[in-house]
Amino acid sequence: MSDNVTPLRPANRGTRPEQLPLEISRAVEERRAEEALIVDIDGYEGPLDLLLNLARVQKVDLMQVSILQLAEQYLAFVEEARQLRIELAADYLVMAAWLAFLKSRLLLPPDPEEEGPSAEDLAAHLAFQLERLDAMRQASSRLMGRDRLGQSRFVRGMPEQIARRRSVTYEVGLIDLMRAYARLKTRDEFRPYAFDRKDVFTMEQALERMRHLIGFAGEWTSLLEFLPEGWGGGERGRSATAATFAATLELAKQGRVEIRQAETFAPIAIRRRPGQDGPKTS
Amino acid sequence: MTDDLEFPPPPLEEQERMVEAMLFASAQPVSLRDLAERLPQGADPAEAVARLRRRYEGRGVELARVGEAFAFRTAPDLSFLMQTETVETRRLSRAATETLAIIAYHQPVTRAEIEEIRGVATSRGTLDQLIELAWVRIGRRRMTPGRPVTFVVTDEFLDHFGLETARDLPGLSELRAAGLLDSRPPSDLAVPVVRDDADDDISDETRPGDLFGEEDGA
Amino acid sequence: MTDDLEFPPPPLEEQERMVEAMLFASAQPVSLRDLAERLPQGADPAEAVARLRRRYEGRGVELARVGEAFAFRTAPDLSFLMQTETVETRRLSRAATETLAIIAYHQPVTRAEIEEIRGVATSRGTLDQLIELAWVRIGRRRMTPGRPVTFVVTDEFLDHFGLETARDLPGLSELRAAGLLDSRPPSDLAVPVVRDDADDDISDETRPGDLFGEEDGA
Repeated sequence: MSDNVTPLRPANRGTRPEQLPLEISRAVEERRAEEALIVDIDGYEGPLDLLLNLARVQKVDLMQVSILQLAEQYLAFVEEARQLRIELAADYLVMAAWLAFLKSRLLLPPDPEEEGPSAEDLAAHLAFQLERLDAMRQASSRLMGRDRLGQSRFVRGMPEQIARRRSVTYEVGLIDLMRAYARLKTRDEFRPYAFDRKDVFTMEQALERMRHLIGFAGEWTSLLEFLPEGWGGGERGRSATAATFAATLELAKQGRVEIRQAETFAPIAIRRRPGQDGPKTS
Repeated sequence: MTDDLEFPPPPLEEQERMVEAMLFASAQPVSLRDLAERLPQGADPAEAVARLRRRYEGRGVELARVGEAFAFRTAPDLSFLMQTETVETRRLSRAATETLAIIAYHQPVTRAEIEEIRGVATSRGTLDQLIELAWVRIGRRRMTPGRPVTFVVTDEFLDHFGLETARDLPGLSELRAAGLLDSRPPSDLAVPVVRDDADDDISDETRPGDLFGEEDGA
Repeated sequence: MTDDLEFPPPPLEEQERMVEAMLFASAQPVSLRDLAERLPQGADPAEAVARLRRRYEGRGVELARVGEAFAFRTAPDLSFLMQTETVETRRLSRAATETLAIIAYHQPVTRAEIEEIRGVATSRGTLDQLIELAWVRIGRRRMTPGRPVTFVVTDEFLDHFGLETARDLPGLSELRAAGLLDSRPPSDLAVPVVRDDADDDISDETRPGDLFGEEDGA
């Protein structure tokens, strides 16, 4: 690591880092820390793995790990990532929220009214999960380090065929079978998405249309009444409805219409906002 | 060579083990020269082979000399245990794989139902092949008009595919969840052509010489 | 059965030769059942195998047990002689090796349990790869809500990693004694795992007995 050339170190000056002015060396340190963080995020297999790595830094037996301290380290890590504008995957954020919750529960005196597992139970279970993940990780490297077939142990190089009843065997595995089935059942999902302009009613078109029509709507009128001719059903109907609805929202924002819906999924009705001009008679 | 003195060869016992392992794992008979190249310096492959031949004398396998090389062979008097019939491995056709999958997932299932799911007619040859492989058998007749026969999978099928029951086959959502179902669109999507996989099957089944090809028109 | 009396089985010495020939001939492990089928009536393949194992102890090739089957394999300490036979294997990702270890130590295990242990959703292709390598297969469905599919390791896995049975996994008893293999803890204690396809499982649970994922709605 020490031979890493950091951009902040002046070139060709034979100066050792400790002889640099204090601010520069601090900047170098910080930059290194940032870089380390950036590189490391990709290296983690999820939040539990990150926690396990943080726990190792505590250098204690995993069963003795301080969950409170771990939660704080994790939250600091996430905060740092946020400041560096690193986009963390959702599961890291869920874990952060969970740890923040756990931390507050650990710090507050237990509420006798509270149902469910105690903060200590939750912390103990997290410690268990970390220890279990660590154990599985060690098990996997022990497994991979065994005398493996084709690497340390070998099969008969000239096998002779033991009697078989059939002279043709068909090579097909469960995976082939499952894939064939999945392929059949999802065939229709794979159709390329075709975007057909003639079936799309744009919001601009809808807005233009509504501007002209809204003046006539002194009374509550169903939104569907405003759909253009020939756009009543199917995909075209959906597109026209969506565009028209969006247009009415825009008009409501401008204070030109009012929108009403009696209950969820009930028809949407609109009318001209009282006080606005009716249709201009020409 | 001073090296020989510095690193004396392993004892003959050990050289014998080494030769035994090499002859066992090799895909061809191995010559003394090849053995010498792979053995530690100063080893005596000829002597190791001679000892090994004596050790295997009268056993179920024997160390045979093949020209200038050596190989393990089944003792000739036991050849009755090894049928010499050659076994050919073929890939199961796509039509057969799909039909088998449908039977496994939907059993008992009628031929009409198989065809509905596959979207193409199923040639009689496909089902016959699966029945001959002992993976599929005829089940009960369906109590519907025409009383069509149904197809079910056999114990041999379960054995071959390592299943305990056909019920253990994962459902679609499980296939997807397990990543077994590649839901990404095919990579040739850039070409805006709707792929009709069914075509492959039709061409498969109408190949000249297919006695049942005429059923496609049905 | 007078047949047995009329034709007594060959002496154990001879049975041992026969088993030796058959096991030597096959690159794959051969089960006791398969051996029994080919041996003369009344033979005792288990005893013949036991004698053979003793005979080959410490030799260049050893008789390994693989689940309920047996195979000759070269002694691991001689691997340095086998460069020519070494098979290049694709490096498995860390996710894949971890998933494999979890399946081996916790089997039968569901995907949700694997994810609970790893703390992350299983990425596509991980289980797929392990099944394709024939190291993992589908086990019985778990008799819990949703009847999820389980995963178990195969005999090929045992053979590849030189294990006689899944009980011989290194450190298994210690892990069990430490309570680290106690699966299915109360889920309200567990740290949540984010899954992008969580709906799949929910919809599965609302349709008990739906094995086939009949999403087509037909």
